[in-house]
Amino acid sequence: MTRKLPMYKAISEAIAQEMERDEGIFVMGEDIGVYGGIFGATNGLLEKFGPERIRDTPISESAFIGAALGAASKGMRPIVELMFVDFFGVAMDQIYNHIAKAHYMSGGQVKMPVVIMTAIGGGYSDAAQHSQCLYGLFAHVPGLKIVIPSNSYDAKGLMISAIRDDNPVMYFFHKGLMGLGWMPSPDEATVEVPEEPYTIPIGEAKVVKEGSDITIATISRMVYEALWAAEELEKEGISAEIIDLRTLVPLDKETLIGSVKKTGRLLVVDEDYMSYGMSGEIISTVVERIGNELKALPRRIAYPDVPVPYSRALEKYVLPDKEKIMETVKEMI
Amino acid sequence: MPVEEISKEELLWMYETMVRIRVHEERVAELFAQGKIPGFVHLYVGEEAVAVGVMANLRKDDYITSTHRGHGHYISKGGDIKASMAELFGKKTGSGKGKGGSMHIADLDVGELGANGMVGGGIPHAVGAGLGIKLNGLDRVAVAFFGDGASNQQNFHEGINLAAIWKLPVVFVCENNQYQISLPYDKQQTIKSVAERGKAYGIPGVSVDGQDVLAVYEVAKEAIERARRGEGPTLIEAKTYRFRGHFEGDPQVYRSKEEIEWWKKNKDPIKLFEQKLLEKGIVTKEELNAIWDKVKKEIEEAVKFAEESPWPSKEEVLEDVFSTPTKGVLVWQW
Amino acid sequence: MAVVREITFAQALNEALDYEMSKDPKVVVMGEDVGVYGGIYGVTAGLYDKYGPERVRDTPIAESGFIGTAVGAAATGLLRPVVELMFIDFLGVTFDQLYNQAAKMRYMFGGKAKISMVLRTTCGAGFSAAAQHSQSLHALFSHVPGLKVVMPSTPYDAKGLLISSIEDDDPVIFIEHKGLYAIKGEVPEEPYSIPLGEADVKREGKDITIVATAAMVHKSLEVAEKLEKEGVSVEVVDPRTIVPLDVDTIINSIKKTGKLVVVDEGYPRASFASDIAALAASKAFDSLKAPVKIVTPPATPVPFSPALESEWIPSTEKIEKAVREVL
Amino acid sequence: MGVEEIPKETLLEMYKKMHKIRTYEETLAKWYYEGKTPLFDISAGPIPGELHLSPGQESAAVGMCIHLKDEDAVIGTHRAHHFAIAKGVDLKRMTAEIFGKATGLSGGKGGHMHLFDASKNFSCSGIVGASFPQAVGVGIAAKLKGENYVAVAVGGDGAANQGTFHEALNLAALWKLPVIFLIEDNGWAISVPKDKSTAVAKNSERAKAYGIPGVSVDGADVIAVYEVAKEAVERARRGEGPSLIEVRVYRLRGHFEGDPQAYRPKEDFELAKEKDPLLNFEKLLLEKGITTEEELNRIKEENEKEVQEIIDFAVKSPYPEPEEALKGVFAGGE
Repeated sequence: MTRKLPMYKAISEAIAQEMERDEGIFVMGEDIGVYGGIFGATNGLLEKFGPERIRDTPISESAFIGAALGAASKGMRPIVELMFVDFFGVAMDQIYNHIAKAHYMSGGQVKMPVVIMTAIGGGYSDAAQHSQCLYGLFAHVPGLKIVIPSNSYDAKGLMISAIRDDNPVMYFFHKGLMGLGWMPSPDEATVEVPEEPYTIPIGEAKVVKEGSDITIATISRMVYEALWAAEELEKEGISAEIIDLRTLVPLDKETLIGSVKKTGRLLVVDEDYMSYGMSGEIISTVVERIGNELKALPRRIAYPDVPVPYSRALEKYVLPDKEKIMETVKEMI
Repeated sequence: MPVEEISKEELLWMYETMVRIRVHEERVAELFAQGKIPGFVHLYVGEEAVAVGVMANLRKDDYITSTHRGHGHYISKGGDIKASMAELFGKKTGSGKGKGGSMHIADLDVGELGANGMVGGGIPHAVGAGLGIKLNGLDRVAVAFFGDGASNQQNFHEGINLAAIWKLPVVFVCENNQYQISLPYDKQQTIKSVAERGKAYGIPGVSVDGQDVLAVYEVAKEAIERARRGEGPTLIEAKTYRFRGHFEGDPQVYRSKEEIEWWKKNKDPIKLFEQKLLEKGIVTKEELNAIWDKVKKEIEEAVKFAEESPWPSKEEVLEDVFSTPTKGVLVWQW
Repeated sequence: MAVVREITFAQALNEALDYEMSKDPKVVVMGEDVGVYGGIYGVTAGLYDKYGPERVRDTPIAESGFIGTAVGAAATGLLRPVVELMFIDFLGVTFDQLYNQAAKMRYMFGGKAKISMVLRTTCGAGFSAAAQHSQSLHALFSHVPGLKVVMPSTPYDAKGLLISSIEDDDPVIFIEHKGLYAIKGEVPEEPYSIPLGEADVKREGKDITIVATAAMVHKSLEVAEKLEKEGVSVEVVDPRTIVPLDVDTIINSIKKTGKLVVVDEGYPRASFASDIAALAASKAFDSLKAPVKIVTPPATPVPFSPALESEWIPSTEKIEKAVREVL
Repeated sequence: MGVEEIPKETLLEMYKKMHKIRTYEETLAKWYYEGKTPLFDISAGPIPGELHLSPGQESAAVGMCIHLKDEDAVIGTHRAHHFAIAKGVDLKRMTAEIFGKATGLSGGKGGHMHLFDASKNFSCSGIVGASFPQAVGVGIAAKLKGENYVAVAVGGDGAANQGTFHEALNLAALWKLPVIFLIEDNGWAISVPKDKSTAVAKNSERAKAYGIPGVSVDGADVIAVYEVAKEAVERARRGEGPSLIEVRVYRLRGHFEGDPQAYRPKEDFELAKEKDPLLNFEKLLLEKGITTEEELNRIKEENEKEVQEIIDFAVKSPYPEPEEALKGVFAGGE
């Protein structure tokens, strides 16, 4: 049985089904209980599992994320929600110096089956401290798997995989994909989702549209901007292949490089900051291996290196979108 | 504090400023609902007495650091309302040229060092202002405003400890509005009052009714004078209540309508203050009405200014990241 | 007449701090053990005796607290703090104050705030200090907009860049590689500044460009010297500052040589090295005669055992191998 | 409770562990300086990297861990050998780890500041204050699983000013978790004396900020530590929630080996000798007639022999294969 589910319900359903299966799973975070998570990712869980397993926390990110490590070391499988990824700065040490490294530093004695889920993305005038993506920053530090679904089907399957993974997984959901009543989301993100649990392997990209002239590698909400651009370009006779990377660590290099080999052109579209992030990583991954097979210089459309501005006029100008993609693709061909 | 001990001028300033905050916030709520103000706004309705009672004791050259619920602090510190309204609209004439928005409004000219989207983020900034004051031998004071939720966050602990060991002229004002978004106070911590935490830093901790502007005025006065005398920081907890949701659009499933109504009816800081002023014969109803009219006009002017202001030009998005011109590429555009 | 002596990297930094403190009473130094101890690496030695405990402030271990304090003090314009974060690895407990506060205040407040502060910190592996005291995390600071990021490789650069950083009106992250503190070099006694955003060609060459940072500059120079004997001419470019980045110097060098190896001690993914590689591909696509190679540590935490750590750090052998592959 | 009420075998076990710690640490110190002279090179010699030793602080570890079982967790700091030994960590493998050998607890990947022994639920971290939240997590696991193990988070007096201390104590108090926060107050955060870093004289005072018991105890007297720790452990096992214990100790050596300690006044060194918990305990045991010199000498000889064997094992063990550096980032062979 499948039905159309918005992403936030797909995520909470995945967590609920896993919690029923495994008593070791519990959730911590701010406003995840009665409120059901500010972005609905824990919708309905408190009613099902009670306050012991669905724990509302004080604003103490360092403490409850660090607590996830302690609980994991005792065989639990904690899920923590960091309300906005922008808040990671107050808890980063527990994430990158401890949770990410414990397995390695302990010579494999300790496993860290921790899921840290967090909201990303802008486009709704939430300004510089509530609109960032920052997954590139987490991809930089070793020991974390980086998962970023773009639709409700992937969201459920990847969440179940994340929970079952014995490693720490950072699970990023874009606010503008969740299908919330109060925040616009592309219709395409709300898709048919099977009722029963299923997994999607972490580390498999998905070709969401096949094409022959150019590869557009992208992730999260930018998948749709790329799709909309590709539809228009199709009318002009340009055939773009779109890859939804889905996970940044591990990165599905095979699919990426295979596609660029075929098309000879690479455009990376990323909502995270431009410098020292995902876009540079994808391009260098390709140029290091098949730099001499490219027909055009690889390009990237990412967030320029400015904080996220508040005003609609300004934010629209810097946010990567369909128009910018079309323009760049035409320049490349 | 008995009203008799405060000058009429000062009492009227407090009343007018509370009204200004109230009218401003309710107007912002309307504009937000109309879609004229984007993003998230966190309004200060119900908490006016805290900002005003504290700010009545501050000078223009004193400093404050604020929170995501910062309009009340900004207004009472003397921030330019036209500039903040334009900022809320995202206009070029805004205090942040449209780059900051509600959570990042600042007016450095009046010592308002900024609202802050990060819970507890501004606490150490006030400590830094206090350090600057001390090392420059000034008699200014820095006040950090923050919520009950922030009192469980790292910066509360680190910031107050620093101010205490260095005896800095800083006053820490916890606006305990009893909810950390949806989490009630008694599920955040086990102690009755945040003020008890003063003991952990060897500094005075005082709890006060945040709906009573004169009570706030009194404890703030003592703390601020103490700070100016070089005797170090004080922690104040003002027990208050936000009459609206955490942000506009908050469904407020975590508290009952009755509870909200009770507070509005019995603990409205403006009504309570008004009653006292009238009872004591300090002002007439007409005088008060005139204040409301004046303030409403002023806010409408600010709205008009904001509406008529131009949008920032697109290219401005790349400006103001850095101040010192430098060689090399600072802001990438590929 | 200019007096030039040989002094260490640490002494060069100390001179820069001393000069700035003597010149501007607003400059204060804060951090753990910067006072009586003189800094764990001796960089603040003597400053406490000279300027006293008010301006050379020992702090509790509360990085978010005292770095946030520096941000607030800078925002008022009353002070120009120079704070020390003992190891860059500790950024996790204080990152918010840097990337969400210091970095963004000016922008969010429409250009009205000046956050004139310097965060000095240390990076680098090679001392068996393991996974939490050996990292080179400059990419994290460089990824978020609003911070200038400086990484000197020689005593001369260290002094001039630190003076520029303290006099700069923006927040600067000044990263000192622990392996460089003891190296000596010629440094003028007089104060001087090196503009941020100017790369330095540490060695000219025509066959291949190596872009390297901090300690990796020296390893790359070693390789260059070795290869010269075989008639290979290697150009070594030291960007010196990651933000702002002197793109022109890097691109011009690649255009000249047509080949690029990037050597950096940061982790490989979403990194300085991968970004420079992408930069080369985007800006010098037509000049590139071979795929770009990057030489970095693997994407693993820093291992403790010397046997493992020496494998982890980019070595001259690995740099040489990469250069030969690109040639 | 007096020393008379503690069974002799427990007392001798405590003595043996304290003496073993001392012997071990002093032996390790000798090995540490091998190959590092004439110019001190931190990365050279058989023991590379930083080394933080614990002589003078044995009572905190032994007085606490004597009450713990294997399933109880101890999360230590950068200075953790004494807790590891008291917790029963395999010393051969721990030492091999410190020497960077393949036979080490973590195969040489963790080192002195990152000792892990999953079988003994022991770990430690090089980041000041990191242990507190992690112990909270162990407490949650105990609660959710309905088991009665406890977690001990160790931190120095410096760590008590770090934000994690505040956040974690609040969380443990709020959720009534079986966690013991043990502050080893050796008076110095590296070179910064406690009165310049901490706004209260005793960190146990800070318990008031969380509504939990807080006790300060003289670490010169291991029996006093034993008693306080016993009560806290029992309280935690009964489900009554966390406690904060401050043990006042004196560091007999520098912050790390190679620390010139120029910052430390002479009196402090003298006091450290006076407060030596091992000597005090030895004296007590003899004075009370609980044991004899001969018995103690036998224990000492056993320890010395054991430590020698341990060091031999580490020295003779092979280094790991360099390629191992690339393995083991992720569980599941990735």
